[in-house]
Amino acid sequence: MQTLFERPESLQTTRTHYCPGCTHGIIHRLVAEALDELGVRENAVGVSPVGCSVLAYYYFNCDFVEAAHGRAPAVATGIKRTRPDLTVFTYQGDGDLASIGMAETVHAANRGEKIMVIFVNNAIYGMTGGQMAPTTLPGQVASTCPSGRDVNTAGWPIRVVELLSSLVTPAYLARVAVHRPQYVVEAKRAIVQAFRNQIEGRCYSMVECLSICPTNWGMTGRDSCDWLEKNMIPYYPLGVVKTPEGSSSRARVATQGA
Amino acid sequence: MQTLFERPESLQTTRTHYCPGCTHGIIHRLVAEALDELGVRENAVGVSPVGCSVLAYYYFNCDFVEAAHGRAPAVATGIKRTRPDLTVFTYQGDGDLASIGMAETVHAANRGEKIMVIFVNNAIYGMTGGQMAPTTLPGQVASTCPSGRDVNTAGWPIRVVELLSSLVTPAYLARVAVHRPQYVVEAKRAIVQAFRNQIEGRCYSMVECLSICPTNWGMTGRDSCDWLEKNMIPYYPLGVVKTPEGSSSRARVATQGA
Amino acid sequence: MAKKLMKGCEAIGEAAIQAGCRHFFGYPITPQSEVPEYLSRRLPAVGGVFVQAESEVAASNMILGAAATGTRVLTTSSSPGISLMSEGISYIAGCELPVVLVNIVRGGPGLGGILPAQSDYNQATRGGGHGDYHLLVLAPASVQEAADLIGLGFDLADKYRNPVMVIGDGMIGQMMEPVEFRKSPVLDLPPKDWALTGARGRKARIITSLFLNGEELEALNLRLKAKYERMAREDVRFSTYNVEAGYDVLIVAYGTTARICQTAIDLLREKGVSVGMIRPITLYPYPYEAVAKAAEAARAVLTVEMSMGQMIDDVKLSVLGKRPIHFHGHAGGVIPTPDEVVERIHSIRAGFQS
Amino acid sequence: MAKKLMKGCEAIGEAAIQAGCRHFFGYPITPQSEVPEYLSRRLPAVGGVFVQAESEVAASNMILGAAATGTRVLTTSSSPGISLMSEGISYIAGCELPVVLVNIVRGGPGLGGILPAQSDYNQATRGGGHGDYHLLVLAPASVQEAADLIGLGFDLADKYRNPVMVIGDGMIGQMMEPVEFRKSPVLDLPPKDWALTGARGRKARIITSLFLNGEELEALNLRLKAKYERMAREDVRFSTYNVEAGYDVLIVAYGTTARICQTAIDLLREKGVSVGMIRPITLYPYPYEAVAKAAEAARAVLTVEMSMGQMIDDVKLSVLGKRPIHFHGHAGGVIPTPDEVVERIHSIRAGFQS
Amino acid sequence: MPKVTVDRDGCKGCEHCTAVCPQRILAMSKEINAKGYFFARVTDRPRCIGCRLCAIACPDVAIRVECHGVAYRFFDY
Amino acid sequence: MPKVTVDRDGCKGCEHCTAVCPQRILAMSKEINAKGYFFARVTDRPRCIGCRLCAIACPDVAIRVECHGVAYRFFDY
Amino acid sequence: MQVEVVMAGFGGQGLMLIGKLLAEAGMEAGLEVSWLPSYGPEMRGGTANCTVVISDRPVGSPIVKNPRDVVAMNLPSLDKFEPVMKAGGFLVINSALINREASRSDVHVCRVPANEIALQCGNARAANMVALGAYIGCAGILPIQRIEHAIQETFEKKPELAKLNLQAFARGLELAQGQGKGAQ
Amino acid sequence: MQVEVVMAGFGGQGLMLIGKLLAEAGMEAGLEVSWLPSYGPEMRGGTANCTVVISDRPVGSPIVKNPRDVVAMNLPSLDKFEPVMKAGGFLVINSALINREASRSDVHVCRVPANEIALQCGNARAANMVALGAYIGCAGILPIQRIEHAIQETFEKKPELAKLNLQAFARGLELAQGQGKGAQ
Ligand SMILES: Cc1ncc(C[n+]2csc(CCOP(=O)(O)OP(=O)(O)O)c2C)c(N)n1
Ligand SMILES: Cc1ncc(C[n+]2csc(CCOP(=O)(O)OP(=O)(O)O)c2C)c(N)n1
Ligand code: SF4
Ligand code: SF4
Ligand code: SF4
Ligand code: SF4
Ligand code: SF4
Ligand code: SF4
Ligand SMILES: [Mg+2]
Ligand SMILES: [Mg+2]
Repeated sequence: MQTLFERPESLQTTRTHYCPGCTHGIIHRLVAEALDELGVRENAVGVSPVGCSVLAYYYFNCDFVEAAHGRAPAVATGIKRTRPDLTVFTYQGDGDLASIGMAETVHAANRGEKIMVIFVNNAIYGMTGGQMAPTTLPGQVASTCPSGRDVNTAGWPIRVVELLSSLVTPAYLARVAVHRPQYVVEAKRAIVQAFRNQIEGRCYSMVECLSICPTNWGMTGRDSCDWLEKNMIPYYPLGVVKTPEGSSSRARVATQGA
Repeated sequence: MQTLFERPESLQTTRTHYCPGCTHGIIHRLVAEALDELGVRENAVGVSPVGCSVLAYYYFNCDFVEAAHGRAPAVATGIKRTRPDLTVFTYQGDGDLASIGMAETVHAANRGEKIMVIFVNNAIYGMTGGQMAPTTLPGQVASTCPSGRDVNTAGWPIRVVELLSSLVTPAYLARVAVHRPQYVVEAKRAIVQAFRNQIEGRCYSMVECLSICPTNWGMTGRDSCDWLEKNMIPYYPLGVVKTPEGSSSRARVATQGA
Repeated sequence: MAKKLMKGCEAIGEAAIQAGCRHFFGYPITPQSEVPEYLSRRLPAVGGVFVQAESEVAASNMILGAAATGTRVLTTSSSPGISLMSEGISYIAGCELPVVLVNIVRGGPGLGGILPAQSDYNQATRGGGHGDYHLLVLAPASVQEAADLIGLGFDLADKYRNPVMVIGDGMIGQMMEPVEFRKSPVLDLPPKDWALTGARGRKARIITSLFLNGEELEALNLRLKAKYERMAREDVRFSTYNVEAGYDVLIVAYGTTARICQTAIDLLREKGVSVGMIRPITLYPYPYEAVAKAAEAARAVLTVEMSMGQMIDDVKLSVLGKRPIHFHGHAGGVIPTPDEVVERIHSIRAGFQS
Repeated sequence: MAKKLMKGCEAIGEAAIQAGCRHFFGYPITPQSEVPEYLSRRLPAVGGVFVQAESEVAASNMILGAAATGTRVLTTSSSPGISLMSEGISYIAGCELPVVLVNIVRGGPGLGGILPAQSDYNQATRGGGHGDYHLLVLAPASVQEAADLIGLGFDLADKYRNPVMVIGDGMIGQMMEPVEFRKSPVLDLPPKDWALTGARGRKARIITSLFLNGEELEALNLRLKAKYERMAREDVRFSTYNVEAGYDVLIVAYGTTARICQTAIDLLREKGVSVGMIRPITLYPYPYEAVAKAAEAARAVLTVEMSMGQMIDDVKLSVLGKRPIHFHGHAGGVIPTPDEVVERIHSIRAGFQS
Repeated sequence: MPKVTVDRDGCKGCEHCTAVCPQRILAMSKEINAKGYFFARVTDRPRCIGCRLCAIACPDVAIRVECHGVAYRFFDY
Repeated sequence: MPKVTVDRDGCKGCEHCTAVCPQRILAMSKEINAKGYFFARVTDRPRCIGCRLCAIACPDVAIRVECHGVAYRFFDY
Repeated sequence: MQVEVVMAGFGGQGLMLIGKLLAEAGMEAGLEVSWLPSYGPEMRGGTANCTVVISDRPVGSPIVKNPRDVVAMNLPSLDKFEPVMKAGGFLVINSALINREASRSDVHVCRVPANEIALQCGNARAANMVALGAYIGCAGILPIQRIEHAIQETFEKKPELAKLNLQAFARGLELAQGQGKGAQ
Repeated sequence: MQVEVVMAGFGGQGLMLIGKLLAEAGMEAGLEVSWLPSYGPEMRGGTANCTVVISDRPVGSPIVKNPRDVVAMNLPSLDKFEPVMKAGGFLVINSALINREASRSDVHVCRVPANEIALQCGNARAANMVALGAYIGCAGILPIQRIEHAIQETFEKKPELAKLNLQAFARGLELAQGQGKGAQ
């Protein structure tokens, strides 16, 4: 009997508190698989955000610290600068990373901290009950934009990897999605690559993962996947936006796997 | 007798506290001239930063409020959202705007606040005595990088207008310099244009002004101008990076004046 | 207006609108996100503006800007968010600007939890930002009072040109109770002849908290001090419960905890034990004299808080050693029960016999 | 080590290095920028790391991360910067992490000024962030003591797994005095068996301050409380001046102000007036008992502060009404002079006659 | 032969797996599990091709894929 | 004829103006002004072409340019 | 007179709403009322409950450790709240989802298969209204018309739903009254 | 014995340095010392000063409202500090930049054209050393060799400068001694 697919060692068996269908779970698994495959679980320190994934530390089987809302990159900086031998990653939502944590994100990326950032973009504040995020799409309804995001007062959604790609320093910036298996496969490659960058001493990597929030989008999981495909991907194009080689032409993740 | 050049009405006659040769003074004058020319002095509210220009409110002849370090865009947002009829501008240094105030800058730009931002990039923390700024050039010595900025630990200098230009929302982003009269002439056009944008109801405009800091660069004013020309302009290319028309090809400021 | 059953958070939002506030800047955080959510629906309908700030840091500076134009402005948050506003609040106080801030306190420190707590008492009344400033702090014990104190808070902010904080907890914020809105402003208010409105036909105005010269900065501080002394003279507020009957133990409690104590007092009364309570409504200025006076009639004082003991310092400063002061508290979202309080009173009274 | 004439800020930096601290994260601000400047030169030379954070908000979270790995770490700032760290500090306390923070206080509120002040006493001892936590607060009165307390601060932070703040002002930070560095650690310290070092051959560790369950969060708070009680038992520090001779007025002052009072006491002694002084070195835990005892020997107490009156509450809580308490203070960077204090003592003593 | 196992009580009934199975051999049960969810189950085991798409799509790692004999790996993962 | 006036006590002696004057008719005095600076002064007034470059370059608005009769505007400002 | 009732079940079962209806009816009846939800992450996927206090004097503590009455819509709720009820209180059990008996003998128990009845009424989601009806039917703390009025007001803009919910409410009422108050 | 001296002038005149040299010399002489600068924005372009206290017991207040001695390198400094000096103190006036006389008659005054003498010594920037020499020359608070040693140590790596500064210091010393202590 051969096992084709099973729970990675870096993931605890604890059941998550995530809503049914929430793809936070998939992203967790991908990170855990990457830790397993690269053999760095015993060397890794994760930083959880404030957001639905605040309890990530219960789900990963590696050392973890909880950061204040938006400050995970600063916490990760503190860890990596004192213990450069550790593999350090943050796991952050779009409210956490792109709203309150914008300065920490831009500066950690720009200082070239040798960390890796998993950025879960679900276009909403999940944990607090569906408020508008900086990534909420135009017209998308949220509890603090009950008539849909109005770009005239709230501006256009922020494309984080594109924003960071205008910086010279960061090594690797990619956007992936996890709402269908074929995307998940590419997402995994990007995440593995990002970890590998760090292990090989390269600086800041970010993988933005488009993710669903059935609960606050007010849809079933399946409809959420369709909605992501139809609405998010056109605005948030997938691919690798920046690599250590400095190429910034958008490439499919698949072509990047080393 | 005809007056070819005199102090603009929007500038108080108070002598500034700026060091001899410091181009903060020129940028002040340009802003004041723009207020005069567009006739908005009596309608304007300025927001001063924490930085050498903290006392700007003593020098301009219009209403002013002092913001906390880096938070001028938030303060300006508060003003403009409550009194859309006022012409609101911030005046900020590179430490203020690009370091501690990064989140407020990105978000005010991205929400499309109908404000205008004067960004004085002198590649250093002037007021506090010459510490490294996010814009300090590679190798440039500052009091917190005594052997020169090391891009391996501090990253590459941030090019703010380029960073913001990856956002959809902002209306106008330009970079100018003020260390020689010919540049000053272009700088003025950009500043006038930025104010005009606001008056015409367009959103966020930023004019980044490359400026000198003879005191903390440890040079004479004249050497500072040369240093800026030789070192800053190559890294911080001048021109209009984004216009309300959405053109993002870099144009000379001169071609933009309306 | 007719009574309406409303959540505390929504009543706070509506009360602000009734008080003429048309501008809100804030960032979501449990257990108060219903305020921004409510106002994001309501404000546009009344010609107001709702802005979701990128953070509490930004929000606190946005309200500074808004208040600088002479506009009534509100922000609301919960503990960690208020901490992030510390610098901004200190600036607002230093600029002498009127704003209303709401803190729906949750258990701390750090990320803590989201259950009701009163562990930001010190922060609200003494700490928070740097420098010699104080917020005027109002602590409602019901949804109706939350609404009333929001209205009053706007008036007091304008009266003193000082930030006012209305402090509650998840219970006040999440609970529904009948509420009726009163008209505002109620007080006679000074003109806002300092507001930034454009220097048309007048000298340019400056709003700042920077005074590089020590004497000038001291002058600001003396002005602030005079203001706080005036608050202590004119705007100390508290209420009492069951004090007419005489009592040998005095409970001091505020907000949610006071309601729990009220129930405890009712239970005790049923058993023939008379306990009095004084409930500070203004936590700053604190009703030192009233507490001192109320304590005189008792043999012992019991302070009940949802914290490890913060207001107790003010109770001690009131009573100044003249009566023994006991403390009963819980932290982190555990709410004291009326039974516990009853229990505690019994054991205090048992001490009297010996 | 030989004595060296050093600026307070530089002595602080060097003392941290001597205490084994190799990591600094911080943001420039007057009047303490000499600390980061000094460390940006020195740390690389001793194999350490200097990081200029993008803000104080970031700095406070960087030190959280650094401390989580079990490393000694320092940040320094001044009033507005400390306000911005409020949330981070609350998290550090909630995560029970040892860090040393320095606040070289400047006049407030708001942007205020950069001259010496003691107006962050409340913030340091009670307020700042949200929740039921306390910093252990050390207040040096000389450059030598600043260096000593930095060393001690690292030890105490490790002893208690609690953030320690060393609080001074521009005078302490900018002044040069002879200084000699002592070896550190001095205390016997517990192992850091909680640090994040990679889960090699052991269970994964979690450092967090989040406890959604009220009982668990209360347990954290009770643990913290026990820690603070232990501090009060084991680590209260103060010094006295001229108390042996007997006195009818007791001065209570700390830091810079205590030095000024010392000069005043010398001046008074020359005139045959004996005044005693007690100088709290730990502002938290506060030497309540020592102050109470010292006050008993006096007819009146005078609290001198560079603030509008903040420590005075602790003096009142010590003395509990048993002696009249007077206050002499300045704010905003104005430094009380020895003559003023002398004057004040005379007028207090004049009151004794009547 | 591939074998797919669904962890009945680990499943949250999100239906992602049923949507992605190329063989359409996963379906939701009519019963609820300990957590109150209708859980996924395999309806026609022999038709499973061991493609792992269901497992890859499952946010709760409630699916395990094994194989007797030769295992085809349709794609790298 | 153009006329350039330097505000003696407003000048901080930075020498920007002397560097940019195309006619090289500005120079620093040997005296110091009330603020302790060597101030700029016009050495050869008649040669001034009224180009305003000195004024534009002056951070302290210490230069005023006037003109009797016809004024050439070499560039828009 | 003061009544405290905890209404508890899965999130999504509409407990908050029936609690609110009860409080509104109480308010309209001129009584003092408070309604307090459990909130926060416990709600996600887990259980949700609210506490309603109805009193003839100002409500002291809106949180109640020992409520008089309990409406339990699922097993975890019954397990959690049955033991803490006051003796003599009223306990409504949704027998559609709870297949154990009450273990207290000192309270009035009323079992209703709320989900099934709601389905019969044509809307599976109206189980909460059935439970509310059952509760009012057995505890009788407020006039029926007050509740009906509250339901009507709440669904003012959706008369279809109002009708349906009223019907479900009536069925619950009926069933409880059928069981009689003496039920042990 | 305690001496407080304020050294004041334009920023850039090197007042901080000579204050530090004085303090260092005091420390080496086994005395208690403190050195306190004025700091912050006042320094920019304006005046700068430092206060040095040298004492045989621990220094109380390092800030002194009424210093015994003053070294005034420019007019604003003289205007500011002359009036607050203690009677009997020593006042050094840089007569190169100050063309008024001292107005106090109860202090010992020593006028030195520090800038001119520095120029004569071949380094315009050594005026501060001339003033330091003059101060030590008239007030005589510390042994000359202590100061010389401190200068030497400070410019250890630049022997050229050390020499020059020592020379300027010596010239100041000489001039002050020439003027005698009795100068009014
Ligand atoms: C300082 C502070 N502000 C606000 C909050 C409240 N809060 C918690 S999570 C969150 C947003 C979560 O959204 P996101 O980061 O997108 O993560 P998601 O839940 O969507 O995965 C907010 C605003 C907080 N805990 N701390
Ligand atoms: C919260 C806070 N942190 C730090 C400071 C100290 N500070 C004042 S100005 C400044 C930097 C100024 O540099 P920049 O913005 O580049 O302006 P410049 O002086 O160069 O014009 C700093 C760090 C402060 N006042 N407040
Ligand atoms: S709220 Fe949204 S993001 Fe959070 S767990 Fe539920 S589905 Fe996922
Ligand atoms: S320090 Fe630099 S930026 Fe500041 S006034 Fe002086 S020259 Fe200008
Ligand atoms: S392994 Fe493939 S074929 Fe088999 S059940 Fe899963 S998705 Fe269907
Ligand atoms: S994807 Fe997983 S959780 Fe979802 S229904 Fe299938 S097995 Fe259950
Ligand atoms: S106006 Fe032109 S020519 Fe005349 S002095 Fe100025 S720069 Fe020279
Ligand atoms: S540019 Fe202005 S300040 Fe500078 S030297 Fe010329 S006149 Fe003086
Ligand atoms: Mg999100
Ligand atoms: Mg700068």
